[in-house]
Amino acid sequence: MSFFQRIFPILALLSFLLLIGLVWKDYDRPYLEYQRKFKALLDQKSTGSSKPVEFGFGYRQRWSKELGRVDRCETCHLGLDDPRFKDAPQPFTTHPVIAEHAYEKFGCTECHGGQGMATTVEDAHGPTENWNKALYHDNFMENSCSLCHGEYLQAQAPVLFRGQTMFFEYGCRGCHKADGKARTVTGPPLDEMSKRVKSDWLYRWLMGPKDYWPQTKMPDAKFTSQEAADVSAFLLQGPGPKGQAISGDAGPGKTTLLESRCTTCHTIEGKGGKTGPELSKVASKAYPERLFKVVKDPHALWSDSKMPIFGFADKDINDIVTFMSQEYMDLDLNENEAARQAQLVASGSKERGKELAVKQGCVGCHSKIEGVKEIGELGPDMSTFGVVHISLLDFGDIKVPFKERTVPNWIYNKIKSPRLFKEGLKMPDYYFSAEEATAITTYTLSLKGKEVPASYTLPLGERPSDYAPQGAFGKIVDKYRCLVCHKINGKGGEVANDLSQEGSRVQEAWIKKFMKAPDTIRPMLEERMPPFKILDPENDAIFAYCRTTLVTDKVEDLTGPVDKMALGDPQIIRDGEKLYFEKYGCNACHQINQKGGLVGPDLTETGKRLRPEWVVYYLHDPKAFVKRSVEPVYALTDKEIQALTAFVLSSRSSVTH
Amino acid sequence: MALHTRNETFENGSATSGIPVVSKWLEDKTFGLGLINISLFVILNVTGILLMFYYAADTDRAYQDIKDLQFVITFGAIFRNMHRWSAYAMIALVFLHMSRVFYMAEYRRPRQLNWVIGWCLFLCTLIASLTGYLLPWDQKAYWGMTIMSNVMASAPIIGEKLKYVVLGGSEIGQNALSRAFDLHVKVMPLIMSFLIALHVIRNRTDDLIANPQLHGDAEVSVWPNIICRELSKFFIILIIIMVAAILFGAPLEEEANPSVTPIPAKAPWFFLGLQELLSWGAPFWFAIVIPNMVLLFAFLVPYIERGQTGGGVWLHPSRRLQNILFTAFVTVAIGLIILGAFFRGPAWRFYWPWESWPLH
Amino acid sequence: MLLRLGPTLTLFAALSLFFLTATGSSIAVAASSEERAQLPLFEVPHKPESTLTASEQRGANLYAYYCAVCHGKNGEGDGFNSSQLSTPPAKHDDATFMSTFSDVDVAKAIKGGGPALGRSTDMPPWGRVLTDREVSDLVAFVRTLSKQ
Amino acid sequence: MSADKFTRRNFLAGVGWLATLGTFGGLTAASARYLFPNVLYEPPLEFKIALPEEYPEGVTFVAAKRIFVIREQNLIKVVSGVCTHIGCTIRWSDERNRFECPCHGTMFSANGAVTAGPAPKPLPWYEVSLAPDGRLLVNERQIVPFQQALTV
Repeated sequence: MSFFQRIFPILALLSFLLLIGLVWKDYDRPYLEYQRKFKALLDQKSTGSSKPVEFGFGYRQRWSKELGRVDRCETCHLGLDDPRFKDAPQPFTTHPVIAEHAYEKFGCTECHGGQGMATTVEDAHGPTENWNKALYHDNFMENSCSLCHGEYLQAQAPVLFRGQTMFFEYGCRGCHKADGKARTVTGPPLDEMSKRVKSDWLYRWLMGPKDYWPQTKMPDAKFTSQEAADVSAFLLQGPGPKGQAISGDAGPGKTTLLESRCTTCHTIEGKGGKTGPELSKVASKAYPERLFKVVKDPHALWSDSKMPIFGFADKDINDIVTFMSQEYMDLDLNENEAARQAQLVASGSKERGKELAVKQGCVGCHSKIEGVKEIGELGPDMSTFGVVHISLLDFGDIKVPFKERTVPNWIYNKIKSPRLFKEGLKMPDYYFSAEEATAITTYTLSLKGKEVPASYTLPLGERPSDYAPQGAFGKIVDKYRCLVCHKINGKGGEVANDLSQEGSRVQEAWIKKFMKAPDTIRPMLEERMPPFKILDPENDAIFAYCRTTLVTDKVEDLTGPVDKMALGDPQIIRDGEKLYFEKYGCNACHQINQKGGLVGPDLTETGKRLRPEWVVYYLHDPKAFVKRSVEPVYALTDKEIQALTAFVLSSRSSVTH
Repeated sequence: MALHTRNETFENGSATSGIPVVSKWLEDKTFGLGLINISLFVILNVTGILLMFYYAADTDRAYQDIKDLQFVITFGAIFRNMHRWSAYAMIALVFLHMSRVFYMAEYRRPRQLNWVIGWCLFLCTLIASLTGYLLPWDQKAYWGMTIMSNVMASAPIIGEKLKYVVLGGSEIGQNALSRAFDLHVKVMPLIMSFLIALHVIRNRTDDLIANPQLHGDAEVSVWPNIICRELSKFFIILIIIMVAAILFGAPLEEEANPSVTPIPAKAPWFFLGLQELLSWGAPFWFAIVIPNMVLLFAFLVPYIERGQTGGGVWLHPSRRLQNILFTAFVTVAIGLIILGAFFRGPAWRFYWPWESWPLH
Repeated sequence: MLLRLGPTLTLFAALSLFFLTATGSSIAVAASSEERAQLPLFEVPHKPESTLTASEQRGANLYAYYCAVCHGKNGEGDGFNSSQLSTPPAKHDDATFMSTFSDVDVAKAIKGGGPALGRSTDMPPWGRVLTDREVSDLVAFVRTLSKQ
Repeated sequence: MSADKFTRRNFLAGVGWLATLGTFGGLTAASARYLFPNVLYEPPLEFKIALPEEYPEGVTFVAAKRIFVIREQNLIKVVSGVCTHIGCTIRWSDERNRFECPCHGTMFSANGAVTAGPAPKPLPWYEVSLAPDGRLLVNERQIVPFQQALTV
């Protein structure tokens, strides 16, 4: 009787028990627990319903052949398509209805990330040691929209769109490639700096751009004071200003400045627009002769400058500059301190300055830096950074819990504080807020460099318009930079109203008068159209272009009918007045002769301003032109429209000229 | 009918009479390793066939299929674990079996041929494990294979050609996967079954030649004794494998991704010794010459060795030199693997296991 | 002596190796408490916590865009345009006042304007501007104003 | 061996053999269960189509699923659009009020019965119900008599 023979029964029994253990281990899967919970919930929710609840235990799987995705999320997320589970706890909560996103077709992970194949919470949600593509945090969720819809989702995916815009506005594209998009150089050119700014100011600026101008897009390179001095020294190489005296009259200068409504774009003493730089300390920044040049012809200095050419006479400019250099000094600047800084710069090393300027990649945003080759795109390519592998991202010495070691978190923190992970990294600090960082992270994540099948693509939102007026009008638009504030055919700013149909809207006399001496129609507006020195030929050209090009047939076709409307008839006008004040209470929002609401434009003298066709057209459907106008829509009968039009056009200013 | 095995002859104490014994405990123990290895081979075949039902050797599907086994197929993960751990166990135990044979000087005439067959079986085990290693098509597999193919490529003259033909291309792709699959599920099992059969039969006949007195007397009836005995050996290994399959999941990393190299990329553990060697100097010497010399030497031991005393017992004093040499070889081989597995970090630099690696 | 150790050593080494590889080399970093302590450097994104439901949130945006000019940002009825109105706009933060209207009434007022409830025409009808969903969102939000 | 008289050893051996049987039997059973996949890489046999009101009075063909949705006032029925002969996609002809197979001219009456041609079986009618989100839920596993309809 051998040893092995003796232990045979024990071994056999043991292996049998192990087999049972094995079966148990396989049977005992976490998803079952969730399904039992769900079943219970389902039962109590559907008590009283006629047909019995049928619920099959087991795996649920969505398989998209085209996307090559297998998602088993619904094995536990069982209430997705059942509205009764709207307020049920996860994992049973109903999926919110987002337009046509039928997950029967799209699956889950295509948008949400995570591991669709997995059937345990840890593996499915991630990250795990062997699967880093974790679920996207809600904050970054919108990045997936771009897969099918493109990235210009102003309304549908505001965060993504904001990130997209910021990426280019803040000059990220200056250093980082992004999906074959054209490079944008956002900063001003830095030629003849020595003729432009004072050395102590440049030093302070480099030490902390936001201290001088809080809204600036210039990031902080985190220079040490020595480095700042060196870079300044390098940038200020070359001859200084000629020192020609700018002698003018501060008094008239001030009036011109105020009349010219510089505050529409520039902030002065904390008040005004954000488009141009802060002005109230400009005298301690730039030399008077530079200021003169800027006011005279900004485009000659920087072709992309947003500042219009006002067309002042030299005398006026002298006055303005004189006033500015007297008034707009940096008051809390200490003379000795400034002198010390100037001294520091004077003793700075140009060579080291140059090295720093190159290393820091100033050329990413600034052109014409003397002695530096303009090679942009120093940063890594972002074109597919949204799907970068975690192992390529360096978390430095920062201890990050494994669960948080994800690509989105890395990007987010990198943008939030670029030098977090390692000393001596290049990327400068923009001091982005959490929201801003989130937006840019979302955009970066959307750069997946991958295509979804054609049947899935559905571009939404407005692509950027490439409208560029030519000829005489084009020159004018360029000279006065109209598109900084106004939008034409989808191109331009949001500050002032859209001019795409201006020609159909306003009357010749009014627009010509307005261009000469613009006043505001909307009571509540701060930004106001600056009074440019428009020349008569320009004025004619503007109107000609409006009348020929910026028109819509919808309005032009009304000319016939409107002529037949007998808008002058006093009876009709009186009807209109009734409707205006009593039936529809238009005065709640519109003013006539200082009476009425402040929401809509002032309607005094509309008869001189708007073309009757336009008024009719607009009353028919206020949303037809301005999609988001706050105007309510009334189902006005043609008769009412006729009457209202007649009344509005008849309104005359009670102020006697 | 009557049937005898080596163990039995020892258990009857017939072969060792009158020979000075080194250790009472070790005396004439074989631990039934041979049969245990056969049991493993059986388990591997059964689980392997089962796995094949759900596996397609297609670079687009392989990984997905393994994930399915892991997550949604009843007993899928279990069978996969059993297969993986049996394979690893078999490598270790075949090696142990060989050591045992060497320490008992059982490779001698008339068993020299069986010794060589045994060595071939060991190599087959390694190749089978290696080809199986690629099939999950995850990072571990992909980069392990990459290392191995580069080791091959480092051979003189034929190196590049060899790599080219094994991968069916210049890099690891669909061809490499298909070939690994075919080798793993068809060629190797076939060869191994054949060799094992040969091994067993020769073992039996050699016994009779070595101990003619086994004829006739000292019979033990096959039923139930021998069956029990061999079954219990099978159960021992089955238990170990099942415990392992319950406790540890077979590793499955991210999907194979040529653009992301794990730092450091390591060969399958059973070839880590080779990779370690390779890191020491010229591939030609360290990857080709030295291993092959060792191999050749091992093959030829029966024909080289002069002495005739001390057969059939563990560590017979008269074989001190052989034992020292062999023990040295074993410890070095295992040492190299342990070194490569636990003491090597990025750029194959030395790190203590508890040291953290600099990631960049 | 060492000779006796030979095979046992082999056995031990092989088995230990087998199990060590079985466990696999795990580099997973668990988030221990003192690691969290070092975390403030590294920010984990968190949802801006809002007490509003999704529907109320949508309503809030619409309210700010269409209603706040008269009714005020928080429904105090002090929007910049309120001064110009003959009849002061409804105060949505006045619980007792709001309780006199059912959700249906509020929805009606939004869609049909003041006249729909026999009130001033200063409140214009938004029925043709807003979708039913938007209206119900607005109602939901307006209700929250008189809650606290 | 003498198994007839009961001894401790025999008993143990008995247990041993029993356990052995259990182990191998169990492993075989496990392998058998293993062969039944729990998830399928096929279009699901139970699927949702659009909301009931999106199907006009009469017969509508859902190409993606190769089924016909038939509406009679507030009754909705679903019938297979695959010819039972060799699986061509059949057409509905309004004027002749019948299904026609383009391949071998099989005709199915409005209730799916074969009226002409080589088709061996009538068209199967599938169970249709309302999903919680209000859409129609077709279950091709459930064949129902053609009279059975969903009332919406």
